[in-house]
This record gives sequence, structure tokens and C-alpha cells, in this order.
Amino acid sequence: MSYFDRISSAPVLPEVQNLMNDLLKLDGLNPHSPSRAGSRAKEYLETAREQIAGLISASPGEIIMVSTGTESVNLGLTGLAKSAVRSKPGRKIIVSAIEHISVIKTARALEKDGFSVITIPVDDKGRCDKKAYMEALDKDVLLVSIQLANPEIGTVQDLQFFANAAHENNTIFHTDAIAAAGWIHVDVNKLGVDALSLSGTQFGGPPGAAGLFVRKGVSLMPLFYGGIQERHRRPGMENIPAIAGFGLAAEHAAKTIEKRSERAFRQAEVLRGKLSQIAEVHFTGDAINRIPGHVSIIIRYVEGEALLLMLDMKNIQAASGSSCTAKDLKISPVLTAIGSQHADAQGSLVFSTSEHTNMKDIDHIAEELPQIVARLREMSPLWKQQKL
Amino acid sequence: MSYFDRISSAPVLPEVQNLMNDLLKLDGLNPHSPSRAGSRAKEYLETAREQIAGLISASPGEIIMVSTGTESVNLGLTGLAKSAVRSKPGRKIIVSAIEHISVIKTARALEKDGFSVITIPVDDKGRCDKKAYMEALDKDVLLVSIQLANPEIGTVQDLQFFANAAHENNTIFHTDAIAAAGWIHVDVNKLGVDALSLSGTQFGGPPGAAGLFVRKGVSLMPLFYGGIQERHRRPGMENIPAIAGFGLAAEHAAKTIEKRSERAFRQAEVLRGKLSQIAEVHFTGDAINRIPGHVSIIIRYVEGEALLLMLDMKNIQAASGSSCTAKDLKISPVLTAIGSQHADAQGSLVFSTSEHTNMKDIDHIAEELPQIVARLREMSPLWKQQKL
Amino acid sequence: MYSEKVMEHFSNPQNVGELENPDGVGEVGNPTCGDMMVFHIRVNQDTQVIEDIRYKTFGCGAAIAVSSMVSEMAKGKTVQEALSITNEMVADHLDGLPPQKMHCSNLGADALHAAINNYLSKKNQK
Amino acid sequence: MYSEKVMEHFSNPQNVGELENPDGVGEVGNPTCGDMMVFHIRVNQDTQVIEDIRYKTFGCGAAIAVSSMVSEMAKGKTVQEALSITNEMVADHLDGLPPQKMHCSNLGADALHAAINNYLSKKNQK
Ligand SMILES: Cc1ncc(COP(=O)(O)O)c(C=O)c1O
Ligand SMILES: Cc1ncc(COP(=O)(O)O)c(C=O)c1O
Repeated sequence: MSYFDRISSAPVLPEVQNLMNDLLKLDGLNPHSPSRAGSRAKEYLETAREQIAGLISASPGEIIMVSTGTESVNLGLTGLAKSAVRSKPGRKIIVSAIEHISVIKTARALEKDGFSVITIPVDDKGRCDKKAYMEALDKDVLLVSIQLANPEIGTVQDLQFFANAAHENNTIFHTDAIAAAGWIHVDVNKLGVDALSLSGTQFGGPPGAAGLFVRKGVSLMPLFYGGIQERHRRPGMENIPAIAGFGLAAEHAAKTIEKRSERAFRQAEVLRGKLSQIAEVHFTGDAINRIPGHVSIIIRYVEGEALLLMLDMKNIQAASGSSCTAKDLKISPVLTAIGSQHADAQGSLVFSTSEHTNMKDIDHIAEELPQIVARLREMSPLWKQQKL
Repeated sequence: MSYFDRISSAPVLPEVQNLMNDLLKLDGLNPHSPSRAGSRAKEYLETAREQIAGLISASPGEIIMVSTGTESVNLGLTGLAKSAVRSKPGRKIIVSAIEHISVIKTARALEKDGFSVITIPVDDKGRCDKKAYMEALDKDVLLVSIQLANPEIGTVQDLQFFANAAHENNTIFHTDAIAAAGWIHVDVNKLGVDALSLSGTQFGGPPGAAGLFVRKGVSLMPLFYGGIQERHRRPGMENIPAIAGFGLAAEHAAKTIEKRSERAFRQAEVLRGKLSQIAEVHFTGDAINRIPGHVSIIIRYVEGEALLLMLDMKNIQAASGSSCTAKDLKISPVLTAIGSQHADAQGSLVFSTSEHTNMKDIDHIAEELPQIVARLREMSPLWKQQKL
Repeated sequence: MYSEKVMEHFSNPQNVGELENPDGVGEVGNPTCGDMMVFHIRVNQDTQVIEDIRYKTFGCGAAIAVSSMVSEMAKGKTVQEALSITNEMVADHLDGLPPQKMHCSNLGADALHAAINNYLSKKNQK
Repeated sequence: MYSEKVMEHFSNPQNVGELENPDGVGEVGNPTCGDMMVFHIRVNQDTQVIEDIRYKTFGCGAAIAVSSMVSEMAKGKTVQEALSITNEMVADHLDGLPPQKMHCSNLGADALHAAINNYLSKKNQK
């Protein structure tokens, strides 16, 4: 299987599998028990916190463990907004037009709670409009959430600019770094963000563990209530095996980031070169500032799901649009935001390489995809109209 | 190790470990991908849903997958209350005085959102006061949440009574069955509940997966927002290995419930007999209507954590009070609610047997605990005062 | 997510193509919605039997499988018989479709009916 | 959750007990809060050195370890020297205590001081 969908679920690293397998065998992994097993559980938890903090240059105490990227984003946005509103005037929240559905929908829910949401447009490469941002950023803006990188089109934002401006305005800044963390250097201090969402599933961690960085001193309401876990900010039994796996994957990611991203960058270059030979293929996103190993295209006159199914028959796993939204919305709002025509946006494909991708996998796509496209276009009433 | 703390984390069943280990090796387990790997993921997800529904006689479509018991309880209470208030007058919520901290704190948070919470007292055995309940249950009560069984004192409530009365009053009924499901027969139709929380960690499932039953037709607001997972009611990437493990554990629990609970019942009887030989030991909870394999005691003049540490040195793992609250509150609100004196409540111990407990483990406690108690009492200034 | 039947028709769609001078043409959907089908039929003027049927489809796996299944179901039937084919029948013949595909991609019978109606209206005009 | 030092003192607490006719008695905490300690000291009237020290403690692992550590630290010191022992010093000697235990269970120095003050006030009354 040639696996090109790390964004929706990268293979779990073998060493992470082994660690989790060992931990699932242990009894009594409750970090709040005074027993020796409890101490061990606490050690796994705190080691993971250090490893995750290490990946983004944060302190361990600034990392909150949650279950998914979506939960991290929700806790970040809702937790920060509902907390900030208690001590500051203003109820505006700024997000970009190409945020992940979890950000978009959380912002929409906050509107029902009395916040007002301003959406900053992006250009045809998916770059957030700086002028519109500066105009929107007034004293009533409590919170900004702009993603670090987009999982559908790969564009990486100039986050330092947006975060600095927010700080000069005394506004809290959250970023969804889920598609980027582990693949591009993330330093919360250099970026200047107050909160950041990341997920281990993007770099070989297991499902069931993700994280939210919240800078020391920034207050946060929880999403839900219960025991003392995560210092009341995320109550509920800790998933120690998954958290430990997340930590190990973060450590591995930090150690190998140069090598992996360089390799991924080159693989993507080669793949892009080969795909550009298919007629009427359009590359989406920013050509330069993008996630390593991320290739996103629109293939006109064919539809994405049909492409995925045919690729799957050839043992190639890719994605079309954001995997979570695929069945929700016929058209990706991200592609709409960068100005794609609706009909074209149907034919979107996203290839994201993982650490296990090799050149054979790239060749495999380069060989199969043109035939698949030809076959589907042969069937497509639009292709014929086009040729006329 | 003699393991007597299934309530805070029972050993994961070997077959569940194996299944999870296999699934962690698979790539592309995204149930929303049209690929074959995606179909397989969807199959694991839906099989688990059937298995979990099977354990509580629900339909698969009525089960929502969440990450922890705490999340299930929060989604149940907040989701039902915030949804019901949109179509019904009244803003009262009834809970019992001995609910788990996750119920108590969620109810407290709902008070900040304009709901008012009525707490029903319990008697010295932890039985909810029926008269007080019937008096409180007026037309303004939107939602009731009364637990099926208490993890600290083992008492099982007469839930049918409470649920029926709620229904006659046109009030939605949620129950926290986390300490009971898998060990006593739970049939959502016989109980007559609209929503029920359960967690696989109590019967050999892995951490990272729990469930909320919500009866078909009962509407529920989500706790957070994002993709289409769990039909929008619990968005975020599904933890397929943990969910599949939860499902398998539920199936195992359903198949073996008679045998296991009978055995646990007998073991608890024997343990109780042995512990009753220690001076000034008080058994808490209802002697008859209780969770199989659950023994809860108060040992006067000594403190619970010290007991746990000494037991741990003898390779016995037990619990004192609710594990999640242990460090939060010096005194368990449950013990306060049943009328224990504060000083006495310090010396609480909970033993809960799992499927792997055998008579040797029971003998082991019966041998070690009296010596430990003697040692700590010898050190205790209270014990001496008592003897004078 | 799809039945084996759907995957069979998707990977090996029957009767793809166009007819020269078709007796009826039907088009439903549009690319903006994600699915579009154009059906061509050739009808025996004496027997009113659909002797040949071809289509081109832009769309997801379900849309392609549905097109193929409808073409098979209609071929050899009279136009009156073919008019009684419904989208639900097509889904049944495919051993079901995922719920979210039932309404948006299951347009095959509509496209067929459009082609038949086109044929019938041309015939009436003569 | 506890350091090795804490566990050492908890599993092998030194100087547990009472003295007959102690020169000073100090009691702090109460069982309702979860921790209670009663210290007895015997003081050499000439040198003012604490020659013997005993305690009884009701409480968690930290409370027991703290009692044991304080008794070791105070033994052989003059009462004046012993008065300068603080709860923080005790925690340091135990290689630290979990944060939530710092305030509620770390009462050993207070109990020792109470015993010394009891001794001093009795002495002054003579
Ligand atoms: C009755 C009850 N409710 C809720 C919970 C919370 O579940 P979790 O620890 O999985 O978050 C527990 C945990 O022990 C419990 O016993
Ligand atoms: C940028 C971004 N944000 C948020 C999410 C949601 O994370 P999860 O799927 O872990 O809930 C994703 C998932 O792919 C993502 O790519």
C-alpha cells in the first residue's frame, strides 16, 4: 500500500505501538493513586508532557492533554474566549476563512453565546489578507485564531505577523498547528502565540491523544467538568497508553524533523513534477510556504471520491478535501475561499507523505493516476464539452 | 499483585489488548475515507456500537462514542439540559447527593448557565430519598440524573422507581451507570432511562473509550463542534483501536455477566467476613443492593492514603474514596452525605474485585490488612485516646 | 462504505458512452452539486423497446455505479416499462447505498426518465 | 508520587511513641482535616538539648514521614536550635513533597515548636 494520507491518519510508529502494547498490559495506571503503579502512571504522563513541550519549545506545565485535535481546538477557542470575556470588554473573535471545520464550527457556536466572529479572507494561494486583518483588529477583539498550516492546500501562514499584531493589540492568539506540528519547526515563543493545538496522529502518534499548549498565566475555562485531571482543565480518566505514545512520537518528531521534512519536501517536488504532466491539473496553495510532503491538486472534469476509489484499487491511499468534512459538505469551503469554481473543486486530491513514503510510492502514483484520470474523463460529460 | 481497584482502572482483557495491538498496526483507519481501509475502520466502529448496545439492550444508533466516563456524563447532562430547555419551560435539574464528582460539577456549571439544581439527600446506606424526590419533581424539572450505582459505597439505586416517576412527569432521565455497567444487568428499556453513561474501563476495556446511550428521538446538543463524526454529536477523529477494544470488552461482559457477578458477589462476602474481624470497622453502603465484588469500609482512627501505601507495599492495590477526587477534597462528599463523621471518613477503603481476582488475593488482604491497621493505630494519637 | 455490487459497477461500468443521433437525451444534475449524468437512448420505433443506452457521468462512486445499473435495468425494456424504474429500485439492485448518497447521487432513474421523456416529446411533435 | 526519602521514613518511621512525663507536649492539626500530630520531648535541663523525642501521628504518608523526619532533625539539638527548624526545611530533607501536601500535611515543625513552647512556658512558670 502506498500511503499518502498522513493528514487524516499517519501510520503509528512501531516504537509507539510497542510502548502502548506494554502499557496496556499494566494494571492500575491511575496517576492519582498513591501506589507504585500510580507513580509509574504519573511518570509516563509527565514524561509525555515534557516530550510534547519539547517539540514546540514550551514548558511541560503549559501542555494540556486532550483526546483529539478537534477537542484541542474547541478547548482553545471556547476556553480562551469564555475566560477572557470575564476580564476584558469586547466580544469579537477573528478567524481566517480557511480554518479547519472544527475552528469554523466552534466560532459559529460562540456566536450563539454572544460573541461576534470576523472572518478574514485569503488570496488565491490561501494566504490570509494582512490588510483586512489589521483593519479588523480593533480593541474589541478578544481572541484571534489563525491556523499555522492548512491541511487541504498546504499553505503555511506568516503567523509571526498575525500573532505580533494581536499582542500589540492586547489580544489573545490561538493557532491550530495540527497540520504543521511535527513537520515544520514550531517554537511557541518565536511564533508568539498564547495557545496552540497539535495532534500526535500527524507524526506517528496513536489516535486518542492530542494536546493544547496554553501559555503560563493565560486563563482558560474547561469544556467540561469533573475530577482534578489536567489541573481541572480537562477532567476525566487519562488515557496513559495513548498519551505516552503521543509523547514518544513527539520526541521522535523533534529529533528527526530536519531529515524528515527535507526528504518530504524533495518527494513532494518530484511528485508535483510528475503530476504536472496531466492535462488541466491545477496545484493549490502556496508553492513556497507549504507543509513539507504536501501536494494538493485540482483535476478538472473528474470527481474526487471516484479518484480516491480508483487509487485505492491500485493500493494508493490519498485524500480529497478535508477528511472530516468529506461527507458533510459537497464543496470544501477552503477551495471556495481560494476562489476555485465549484465544479473544479470537486476534483481535489491531497497527497501527504509520511516518514515511510519512498520513491517507489511516488512512481506508483505517477504511473497510475494519469490512467485513472483518463478513464474517468472518458466517462465525464464535462471533459467532452471541454474538448469541443 | 492483588488487584482490587477495578473502579479506577480494571486490567485490560488480553483479547482486547491483542485486538488493539493489531489495529494500531493498520494504516488509514479513517471511517470516513471511501477506501477499503476506511470501510474496514467503519466496520470496526459499527461492530463496537452493536456490541455496546447489546450490553445494555439499546439499538446501535443510540450509542455515542466518547473518550471517558467524565465526558459521557458531561455530554449527557449538558447536552440534554441545553437541548430540552429550547422546547420546554422550566429550568430545574435534579441530582442525588452522592453522584460522582463529574455529575456534581457539571450540574454546578449548569447553574451558572441559568439552570437550578436540586440535590436529593440519601439515607445512611446511600439510598436516594424517594419522598424528597417526589416532592422535588414538579413540572419545572427538565432533567433528572441519578446514578445506577455508587463507586465509593457500592449502593445500587432503585432506578426504575426514579425513572418512572420522571416519565410520568414528562422529565428526561439520565443515569450514570459507569460503576455498574458490565457487572449488573442493565436494560435501558426496563430501567426506563432516556440516557445512560457507561465506560469500558470498568469491565476490561481500554482507557480512551466510553459511551453515552441516548434514546432515539431524544435530542442532544454536542459539547463541542467540528466534523460529522458520531453524527455531529461527538466530532473529532475516532479512536478506532480503543473503540473496538471497548466493543469487544462489552461483548465479553454481556456473555459472562452471570458468572462473573456471582463469583464477585461470593468473593465480596468472604472478604467482608474477614474484614469484620478488625475492630471498629464499619461497612458502608447498602448491604443487599450493591455492586457485585464491591466492599467498602471505614476503618476508624487511621487514614486512607497511609493504608493504601502500606497495602501497596504488600502488593495489594485498593482505593480510598473516589480515585479522581482523592487529591481534590480531603473528605469524600459521598461519605459526608451518608452521615459519616469527618474524622472517620478519612479511613475509608474500597475494594473492588475484577474478573481476575481469586481467593488467594482475598486471603492476602485478610492476612495483611489487620497488621497494617494495627501498625497505623499504634502510631495514631486517636486510637490511644479511644482506648482510654 | 459501498456494497460489493456498487464496487463492481463502479470498477466496471457498463454501457459508458454516447450514441450517434440518439432518439432521446436526458441530462440531470450539474457539476456544482458534484454529480451530473447525460443519458442517450435508442428506441425501436415499432416495439418501443430501448435497444441501446449509453451515458456519461461526472460524479462519485455511487453516481457512476447508479448510471451503470440503470443502463442495465433499462436495456431491453419498453419505454413505458423503463419509466416505472425508480431511484429506490436502482439502489435496491445495488444492495443499497450509504444514506448520504441516496439523495444526491442516486439520479440515474431521473436521467433515464429525462431521456425517455425527451424521446416521447420528440415523437409527439412529429 | 513521593520521593524515596519520604517512602523510607513512611515505611520505617523513627521515634514513634510517647514519653512518660514528657517535658513538653505539642499537638497540631485535627482528624477532621486529615492530619494530627502529638509530639513529646525530653529536654536536658542543663544543656537544653532535646535528648528524646516521640510522636504519634494520624494522617497520610506525608504526615507520617514528616513526623519521623522532624524527630530525627530535632534530636540532639538544643531547644533554641530546634526552634529554627521550619516546615520547608523538613520538606527539603525529605527531597520534597507533592505540592498538595505542602500545606496540609507538612505540620511537623509546627508540632515540634508547640512541644518546645510548652516546655519553655512550663519552665518559666517555675
Ligand atoms: C460512577 C462514575 N461516574 C463517572 C466516572 C468518571 O469516569 P472517567 O474516570 O472515565 O472519566 C467514574 C470513574 O470512576 C465513576 O465511577
Ligand atoms: C488543521 C486541522 N485542525 C483540526 C483537525 C481535527 O483533528 P482531529 O481529527 O484529531 O479531531 C484536523 C484533522 O485533520 C486538522 O487537519
